[in-house]
Amino acid sequence: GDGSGDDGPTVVTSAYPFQFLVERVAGDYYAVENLTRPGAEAHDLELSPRQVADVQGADLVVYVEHFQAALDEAVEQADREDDTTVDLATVVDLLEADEESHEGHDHGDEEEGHKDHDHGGVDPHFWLDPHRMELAARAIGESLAEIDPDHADDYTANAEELVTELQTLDADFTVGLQNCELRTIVTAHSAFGYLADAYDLTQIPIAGLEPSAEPSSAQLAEISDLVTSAGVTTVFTEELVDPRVAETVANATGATTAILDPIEGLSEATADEDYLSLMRNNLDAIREANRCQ
Amino acid sequence: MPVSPGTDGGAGGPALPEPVLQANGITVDLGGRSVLTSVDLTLGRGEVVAVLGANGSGKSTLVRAVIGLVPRRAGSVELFGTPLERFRDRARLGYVPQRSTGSTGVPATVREVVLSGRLARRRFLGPASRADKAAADRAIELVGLTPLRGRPVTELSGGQHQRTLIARALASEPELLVMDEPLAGVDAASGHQLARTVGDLVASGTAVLLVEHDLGPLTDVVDRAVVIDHGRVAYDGPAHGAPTEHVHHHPHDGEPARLQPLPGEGVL
Amino acid sequence: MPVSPGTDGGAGGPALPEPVLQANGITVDLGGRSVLTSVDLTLGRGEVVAVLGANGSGKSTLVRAVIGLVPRRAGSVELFGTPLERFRDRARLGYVPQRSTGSTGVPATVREVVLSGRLARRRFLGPASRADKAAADRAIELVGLTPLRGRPVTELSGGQHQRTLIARALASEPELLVMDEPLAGVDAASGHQLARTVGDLVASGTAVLLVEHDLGPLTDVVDRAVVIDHGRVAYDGPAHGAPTEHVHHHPHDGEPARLQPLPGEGVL
Amino acid sequence: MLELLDYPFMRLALAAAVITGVTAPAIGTFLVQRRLALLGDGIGHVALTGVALGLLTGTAPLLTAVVAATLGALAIELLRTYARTSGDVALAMLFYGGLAGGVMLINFAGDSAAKLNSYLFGSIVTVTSSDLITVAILGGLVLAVVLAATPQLFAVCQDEDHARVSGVPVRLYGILIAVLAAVTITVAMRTVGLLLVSALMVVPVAAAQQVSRSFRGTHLLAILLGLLAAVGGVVASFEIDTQPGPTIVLMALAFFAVLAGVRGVVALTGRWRGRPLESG
Amino acid sequence: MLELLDYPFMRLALAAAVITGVTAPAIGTFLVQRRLALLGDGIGHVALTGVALGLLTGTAPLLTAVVAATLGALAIELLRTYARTSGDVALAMLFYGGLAGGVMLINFAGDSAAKLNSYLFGSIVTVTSSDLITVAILGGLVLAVVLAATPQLFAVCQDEDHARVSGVPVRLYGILIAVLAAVTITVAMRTVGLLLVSALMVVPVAAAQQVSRSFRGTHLLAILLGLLAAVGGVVASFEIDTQPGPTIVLMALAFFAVLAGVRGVVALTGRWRGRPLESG
Ligand SMILES: Nc1ncnc2c1ncn2[C@@H]1O[C@H](COP(=O)(O)OP(=O)(O)OP(=O)(O)O)[C@@H](O)[C@H]1O
Ligand SMILES: Nc1ncnc2c1ncn2[C@@H]1O[C@H](COP(=O)(O)OP(=O)(O)OP(=O)(O)O)[C@@H](O)[C@H]1O
Ligand SMILES: [Mg+2]
Ligand SMILES: [Mg+2]
Ligand SMILES: [Zn+2]
Repeated sequence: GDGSGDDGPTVVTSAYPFQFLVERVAGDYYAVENLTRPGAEAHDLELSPRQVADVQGADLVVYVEHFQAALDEAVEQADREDDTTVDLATVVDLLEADEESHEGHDHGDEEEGHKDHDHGGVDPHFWLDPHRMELAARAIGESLAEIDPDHADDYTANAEELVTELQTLDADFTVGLQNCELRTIVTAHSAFGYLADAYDLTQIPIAGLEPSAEPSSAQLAEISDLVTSAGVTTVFTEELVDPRVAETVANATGATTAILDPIEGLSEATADEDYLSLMRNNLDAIREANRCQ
Repeated sequence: MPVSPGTDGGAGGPALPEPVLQANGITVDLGGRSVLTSVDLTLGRGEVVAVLGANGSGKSTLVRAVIGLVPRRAGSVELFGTPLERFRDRARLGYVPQRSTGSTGVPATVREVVLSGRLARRRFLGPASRADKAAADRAIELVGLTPLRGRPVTELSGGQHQRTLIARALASEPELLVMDEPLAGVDAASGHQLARTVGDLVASGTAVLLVEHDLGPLTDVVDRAVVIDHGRVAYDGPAHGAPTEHVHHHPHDGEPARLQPLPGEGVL
Repeated sequence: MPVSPGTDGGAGGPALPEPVLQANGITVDLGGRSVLTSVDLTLGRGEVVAVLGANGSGKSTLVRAVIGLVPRRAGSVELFGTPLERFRDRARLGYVPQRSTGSTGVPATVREVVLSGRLARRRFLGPASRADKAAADRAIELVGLTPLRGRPVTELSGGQHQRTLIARALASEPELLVMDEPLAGVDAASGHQLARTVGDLVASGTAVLLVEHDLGPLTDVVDRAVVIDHGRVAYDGPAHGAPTEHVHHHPHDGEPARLQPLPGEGVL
Repeated sequence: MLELLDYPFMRLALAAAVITGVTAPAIGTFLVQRRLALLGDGIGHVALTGVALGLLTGTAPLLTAVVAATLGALAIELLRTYARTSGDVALAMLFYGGLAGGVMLINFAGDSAAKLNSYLFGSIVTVTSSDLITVAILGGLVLAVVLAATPQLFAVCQDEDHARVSGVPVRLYGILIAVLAAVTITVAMRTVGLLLVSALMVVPVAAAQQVSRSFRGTHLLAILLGLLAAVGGVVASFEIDTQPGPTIVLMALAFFAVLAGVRGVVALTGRWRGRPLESG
Repeated sequence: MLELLDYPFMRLALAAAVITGVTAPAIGTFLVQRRLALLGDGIGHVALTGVALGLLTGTAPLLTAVVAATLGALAIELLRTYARTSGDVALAMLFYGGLAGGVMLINFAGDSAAKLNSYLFGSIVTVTSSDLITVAILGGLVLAVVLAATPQLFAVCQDEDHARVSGVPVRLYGILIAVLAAVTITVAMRTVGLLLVSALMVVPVAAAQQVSRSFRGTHLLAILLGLLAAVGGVVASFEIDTQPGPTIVLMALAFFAVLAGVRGVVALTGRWRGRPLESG
């Protein structure tokens, strides 16, 4: 971050998948500044002044509201024009956080309490659904065309090219996951709701949306029973999350573990990959785990 | 120069001047243990009463109870004619605790600690008035700590610290001065100085209630002695007659003291 | 019953028995302030030396320096012939601090605190031996706290607490007993008991170094007095000749004491 | 350096830094005096439970957080008074109780409470002007109380028995300190962040203690150091591109290190050595 | 209730609960005695910095966490000894320094450190058998040291001066306690969770204090209560479907409340009233 924003047109994104989209659609016309994803630790949800200045000075901001509190505040404070701020939540249709997967947790009556605050209850991991990514890519193309009409055609073309690739990915998933012995995936945290929704899978997340939340013992027992009864032989874990929760379930059920990447960011190990290749890795992992033809 | 009669101040008749302190039937439990049983204590204006007794007999508990630092199970206390519970005029009271209590996380100088003795006299808002500062400096002078008044209390010797606490009590210019072993750790010169100061205070009408094992330089200023034994008054009478050396229980038994109290009269 | 000569133990000649404590030229700074300047102190077997002096003269600092609780800027200390730095045989040392220091977050009973006085004598592993327990109980008995030995020290009166600390020092059966104002807050009976105990210890060869403002019941057992004034030795000689009442500085000045020290000889 | 004033958010941040830098040590000095240095963090933990409760019951979470924090502060006073617990243990119980309670409640509240942190943790560079007004009012209130009641607060923190004998309602003032601290922390953590406000309550005081010998001197120097660290930290975080909260805290810690070093050097080189001993 | 033994992870959890429940109060009693009840939490904050450092430098994060925690524990001893800071202030500085340092480093470490919490925080229900072995060895070590050196540790925590005169290397034992605590916490937070281990160091001790009058009694009762809370909490968390960490902590807090109540009732109804006063 160089702060001022005067030294060239920039787009600020809030997470790696959006950075990927903007880089592909904007080509060389815009530099993309991806804000370091703040960790989940309560105290450190904080941006540096330069990052706040970036948010203010950027030509375009692409993010999902109610996902990162610090960014929400920075955007609100920057008082940006509507057409230079893309809240992808308004572009794609976001799912409610999936509660059913934890049977035995019935929060029916408690839901009322949350209605006034739409913060909670929404699952942000929509990028794991290629089709929603198509919508996001087109929206970004349109916004870029609006703020930089001179290169509108380039943006449209780039977006369409990316959409084609995403469609191919979508098709590969559809075909690849058509004939599987199993339609259940057990994941480390409930990031894969969109993916499951799109390809008719059932996700059993061990933890909630926050990967650091401690599961209850009864919940672990319940998931172990579910895994056994569903005949699941692979429990998925994540690169950046401590695998011990997944390993506990695997140990309890005799299953093995494998990695499924929620693509919230690139790690050292995945530095050479991009969104598309990571999604294909995920596809391979699920095909193997669920014994798909 | 006692103003009220020594042995039974306040009990004699309604015409006597109102006692400074009148405590009746004080009974105190600490930690589920009965520490004081029906103790009466009266103090007139300008009177100096010494509370004597063996370790653990309940002297500190008694003085703490009469100034409201320890809850009573039974009994009543009146200060200057007002029940302790409703007594608001705290500037008339000065207290020197046994051993220091205030070790805190932020340094404070001798002068700051002594100035806190003016608390009850200060106007509520604003910095300390000139009168407050003068009174504090006078009190510091009286205990001979003037050269050390800017020193943090944590860097004092034991006796210097004790004298700081005495100065804090003097700074409030009290009409009832309660001191729990004020001489402990204080050198002879300062002890004599304290005796002179107490003499001056008494001359101006201040009453003094003090606890000591050995009155030392204070012997001459004390009018009356109250001996506490196992939480009861074992003697209440003229100081020169107090059985200081005899009311003590053999260290090894758990029984009540064998000396029979002789109220109102010395045994020596 | 002093064993070594009173005034110049250890300095007289090489044939004398090794002194229990030999300190030379002790100089101590505290908080950037010079507190002790070139103090010499010698103590022979079975000798009882009282350190006297005004508040703040440096008595506590001196005794703390000779047992290694305060770092010296200059000077040397030998305990039982071994330099303090290399002295490991800590069971031979007992220490009663001035005012209590140990207020902690977990309760501890009188017996537990006194038993901790046996620390230097205990075998490293395993529970306290029978000998340890017997010694602790004996020490508790000596200070008359036997009925209270199961009481948490936080529920003691001031004098009871002080006596617990004395018992802790006695429990180690020391050959050099260092006590900083042991009588402060202790009642007369316990004071006499302590004097008797010190007498017995001395008879068995223990040396005692004690700080007091008023020797009281201990007067008879003290062989020699050392008067400290403004961090220097102002007198070192027979106890009965010590200028206790005269070495003190006027409370208001910052100058050195005006009394000229008369080493080796009493002034009274 | 003046470049940073071009950004409105930096002007707001500097204003918030000034207020927090002055207010936090002003009340924090009394916490340090009472040996409750970690009260700030404890309150933060309890506020978490309050937010969870608010989410569960459909009450405004900030309100329940303030209520929970205040109750927590009261609980500490009660534990110190009635149970055999020292201040640090009472604080620890508050910590763990608050944390465990919060985690359990979040569990009941379900996933929707997962983002509960966002109710609690602000950042000084995203302060809005209405935030600033809240903080300024609160800061003014705290400063006014502290200024007006310093002698009483000092007495209560220095020696409770003596304060009681002097007619100071000791428990009331103890509660006043705790509640002031609780409200300050809960409001400030939402605008400028918990780490910042709770650290600024303690670290400048510890730094000031290194060289000051009086309570008054420590109090004033702590406020000055708090102010310097807050403003300096905001500026530095802009220059070196770091988060302002931790930058301010590290700057305050640097002050501590420097002053502790100064004191150590002075003591060692014996600048005072040989100075005539004051008599007493 | 025996149903829970069908799950291997519950059997492991119970074993880990027994070890943690005994070990944490065994060392924690000395922390409470030294008025460092919150050391556990402080160490946790510093360990965060250690993990961030490990990630930055490519070293094993657990190793750097243990090193950082140990250095932090040493820093507290040094601050207490050489700077004019009381234990709680020293702890607070460690807290905020650790936290601020960690946050800054994470900032530099970038994305890959975002989930750094997961390096730090375990849960008793995800203990593996190799974890259990680590915890058992560590617990055995801590218990052995505590058993062997209780008289020395007691003396050091009770009265440092007296311990020094008795020839106990006070600083060494102070450091021993701090380092034992640091290592226990760092290892245990990874296996059973920070909240659990740091709370079990304090809460059972506070509970035991309510009814015990001796150090030995407090120590033993605290260990017993820690064990009961840990095992009971694991069982209860299974029965009522809650997370085991907070359940155990709340159970320990419930013990505290009950024992404090018992004490209050006994004191009020005056069971001891009229008991003859022991002389002294
Ligand atoms: N921590 C400290 N820092 C600075 N100066 C100190 C410190 N402790 C004591 N002093 C000063 O050193 C001098 C000697 O103190 P010391 O405690 O040895 O006196 P003392 O002779 O034992 O007095 P007392 O009879 O009051 O116990 C005093 O002037 C005291 O103010
Ligand atoms: N907090 C407490 N809990 C229970 N018992 C206590 C407590 N404080 C004091 N006691 C007991 O109450 C009795 C009276 O104590 P007090 O302090 O009044 O004695 P004292 O006469 O002042 O003795 P000293 O001469 O030693 O100061 C003693 O037996 C003591 O052990
Ligand atoms: Mg007393
Ligand atoms: Mg002394
Ligand atoms: Zn996620």
